[in-house]
Amino acid sequence: MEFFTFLYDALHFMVLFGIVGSALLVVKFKDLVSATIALAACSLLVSLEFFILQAPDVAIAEAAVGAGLTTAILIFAIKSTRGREEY
Amino acid sequence: MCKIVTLLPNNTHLNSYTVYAKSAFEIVGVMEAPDMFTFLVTFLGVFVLYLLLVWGSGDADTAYWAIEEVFAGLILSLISAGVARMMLGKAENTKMFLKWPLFIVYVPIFLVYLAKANIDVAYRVITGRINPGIVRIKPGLKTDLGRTVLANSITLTPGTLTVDIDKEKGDLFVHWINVQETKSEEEKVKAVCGSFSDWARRLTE
Amino acid sequence: MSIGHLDVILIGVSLLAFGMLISLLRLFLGPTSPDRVVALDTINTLVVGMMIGLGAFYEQVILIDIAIVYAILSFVTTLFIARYISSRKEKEESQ
Amino acid sequence: MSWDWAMITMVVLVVISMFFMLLGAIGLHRFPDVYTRLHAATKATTFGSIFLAIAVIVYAVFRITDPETLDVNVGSYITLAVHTFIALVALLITNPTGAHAIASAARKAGVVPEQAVIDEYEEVE
Repeated sequence: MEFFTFLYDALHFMVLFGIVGSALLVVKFKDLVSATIALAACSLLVSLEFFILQAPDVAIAEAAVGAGLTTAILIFAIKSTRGREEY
Repeated sequence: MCKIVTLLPNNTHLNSYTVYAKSAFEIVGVMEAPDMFTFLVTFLGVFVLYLLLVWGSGDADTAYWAIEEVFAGLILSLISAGVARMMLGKAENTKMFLKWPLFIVYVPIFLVYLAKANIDVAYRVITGRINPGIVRIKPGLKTDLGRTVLANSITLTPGTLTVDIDKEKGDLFVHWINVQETKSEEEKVKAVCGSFSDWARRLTE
Repeated sequence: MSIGHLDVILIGVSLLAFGMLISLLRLFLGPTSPDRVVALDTINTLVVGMMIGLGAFYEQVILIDIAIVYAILSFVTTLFIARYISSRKEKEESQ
Repeated sequence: MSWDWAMITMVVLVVISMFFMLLGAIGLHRFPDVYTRLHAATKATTFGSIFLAIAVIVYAVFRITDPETLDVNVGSYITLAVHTFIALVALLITNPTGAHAIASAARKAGVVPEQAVIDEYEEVE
């Protein structure tokens, strides 16, 4: 059915749009915690994109590294800074 | 069995082995009764979770579980119960598992309140009518587990969200989306928690 | 037009992707960082729902396992960020 | 076109689920501050995911019991249903705890509730 092919493509494009949008937000935010939150959202959506492409092993690695580990390390790093980007 | 361990010569090499052996004996049968109970509850919980995760691994016509998976689950859950019984902790908390008939009564009541809460949230999202505030309630629960059950329950039930907890007195700070005037303390607890404070007490104490 | 059982789930998952974009807008707007964490938490729940639905759509069981792992990992992430936010003073930012 | 019992049940469940999930997403924009947004986000999305998971479980049960598809692999559909249920339980435990963590962090960071008629937390600080 053509409608469902279209719907599948639309789902795909919405996820891709979300990836690009959240990646732009990472660059835009001056507050470091907000940038970290946007990065977590970005890696979450990348994991979902791998999921839609039916690559479960890559998706599970991306979920573990991107959502769990990277956020924890970045928060530990931000603890020793002033918390805002200044220039 | 403990006698045998202590009769071994006091050699430095053997010493570490005796420590291991002692802890192994403790797990097998020289344990005190509450510890044994905690161990058994943890073991059963982990084993049931493993069996649920590998359900359908066997041949569907004869058995739902492959025999290798059952043995692997048995060994893994023995190991994890031996390690984690100290973490999952006190014997007073695991008494809760003996009250499983109460859970069967509790879950439908909780689901009814969950449905009510969501209809309430839908009404407030659509109309935008809110009257929020943070109130302090004294449910009078003694154990940490009871407070956890109460806090998680009222987060998912109508109009309330746990914000913080007073660790000494056990008071909860609750964000209430539709604050009503109440006269006494019991009336306030009744208005915020409904019957959930009684349920948390019944389930855990 | 003929609708199979799995097409119903596909329609639901597409609507969830739309809701995810709405929540992403709150992540962009939210004046304070707790607002952004709330948006991230909502996106997490929506994505776990999408993973369950898509796992049924592709009829592959291992895809559901990712949903379980992700549900627990996203909780750890939320706790980490909340722990850091509670140790600092929040002020309104306009960006 | 196949309007059997499973189809009707799944349509009803998915419609309810989508209503509450999208309500949670819209509630993020309708409410004024963090706490009220948490109300909408936590409750509505948790409730919606329950119904989505039940829809998937209904589909798996239908595949197992359907007389027309006798050559189906029963084990994989049982696993599908059970794993969906475990994912749902994981969501049900972690969601309110995460919401409580965010609310507590926001209050400690000094975000005051807007339009509040009463705030008994200020006596503590």
